[in-house]
Amino acid sequence: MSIHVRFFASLREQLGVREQCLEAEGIETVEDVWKRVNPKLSLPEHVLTAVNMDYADVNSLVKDGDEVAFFPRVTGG
Amino acid sequence: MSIHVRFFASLREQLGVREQCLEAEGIETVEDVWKRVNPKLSLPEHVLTAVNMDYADVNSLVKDGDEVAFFPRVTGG
Amino acid sequence: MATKLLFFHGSPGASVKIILTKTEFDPWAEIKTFQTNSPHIRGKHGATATFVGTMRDFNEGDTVTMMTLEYYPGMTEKHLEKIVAEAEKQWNFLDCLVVHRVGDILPNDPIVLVSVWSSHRGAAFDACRFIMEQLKSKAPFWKKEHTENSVRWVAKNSSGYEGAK
Amino acid sequence: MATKLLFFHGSPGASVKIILTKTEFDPWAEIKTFQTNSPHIRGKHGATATFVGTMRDFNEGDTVTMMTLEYYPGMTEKHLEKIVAEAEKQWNFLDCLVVHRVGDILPNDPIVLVSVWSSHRGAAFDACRFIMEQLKSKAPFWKKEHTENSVRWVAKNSSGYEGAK
Repeated sequence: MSIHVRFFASLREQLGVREQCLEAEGIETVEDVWKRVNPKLSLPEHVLTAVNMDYADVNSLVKDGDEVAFFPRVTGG
Repeated sequence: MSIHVRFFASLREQLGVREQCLEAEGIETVEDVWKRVNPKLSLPEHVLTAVNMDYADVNSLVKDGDEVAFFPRVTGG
Repeated sequence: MATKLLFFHGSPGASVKIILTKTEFDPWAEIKTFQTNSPHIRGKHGATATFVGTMRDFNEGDTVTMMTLEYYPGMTEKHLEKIVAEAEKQWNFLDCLVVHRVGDILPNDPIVLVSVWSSHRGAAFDACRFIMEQLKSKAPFWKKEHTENSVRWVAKNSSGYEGAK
Repeated sequence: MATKLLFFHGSPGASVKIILTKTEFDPWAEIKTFQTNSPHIRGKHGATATFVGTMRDFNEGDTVTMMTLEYYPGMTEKHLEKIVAEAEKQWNFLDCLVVHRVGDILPNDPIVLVSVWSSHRGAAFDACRFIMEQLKSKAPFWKKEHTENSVRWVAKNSSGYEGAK
């Protein structure tokens, strides 16, 4: 198992990453996921997060097998 | 010249009158028009009135050549 | 479209079309035709808010088989124009289409259509609803219902600001 | 209709249909088809409130020539369902149709359609607007604009509760 990480829209382009698979070891929260992927970059303001396709926040718990997503404010409709 | 009076919907059916032409002499207000047409009947509650196709009230002034209408609450749409 | 136009109003500013019709109309086809004939809104209108009122086959516990819609020729048109002009003063909209049936109507027939085109959705929604509420409370139309056992005049319209469970 | 269905959701209670499509759709034809295929609302729905969002050819002073709509497959569908279910809890409605474009879009193309059928107009208007506002603020879609000189992501949606002059 592992943690599946996805990035969308402008964030995907800025980071140059669309998807990533992380080892779950040492990861407890959404913030830990971000730090593992972007060790030198703090989570930008207005970035939204989701765990298993439900909105979450930086302190939401993440477990092995989860899908974690980061994306900018939504602009549909 | 004269005053043209019109009745609509349930009021038209109750009174049995659709249109009427009155001599303007002695008529000053919408209420006077009603009294001339229905001497024995006071203006029923909720009846709306119009002078020249604009909403009016019982005290609105009426002059020779005007069209005065009486009708129940509107139920369109 | 087999629509008999009783009255047509075209405005010089925003395109406003107000139609009274004695025959059945298809609201979605009317909208499409109106939009196709409005090249000036191509790419300009971000928002279209629309309301369609349709005849139900029940009211107050009774089955309704037919309805007759009476109106006041002259005053009805005048007040529909006035209502749309008031909305135009309050909100920015590009175009507005109002269609209202009169005469004999059968269940499931559309009775009224109000459609508003605007750059932004707030204005479209607000103007559309305002026009509907004003039409319901001010425009001289009267409904007579034919139920299985009787013929009766509808007493009053309810407010449109109810509806939450 | 040449609509490629990416996702279809049919509800057992009220008929709810949610469609994501990569190709152009005609909102008025979609409504008509949906209504024709909903015989249970014949004579029962007094009110239909509809909103259509259309792509404009301008934004922030620039001419926009194209737009790309990105979404989050799985989460977008889940949240559209959730939004409609929330509306269903708050208002009595009979049917609801939501269509949203994804992928490449040209000016004047419809982007979103929300249509709500109810017995009464208050519920139809309120539910339609609620769904639109929730969709704008919660559903994971992102717009990228192609102007004559640049390609840029749209930063945020404005509130739909503005619009009076």
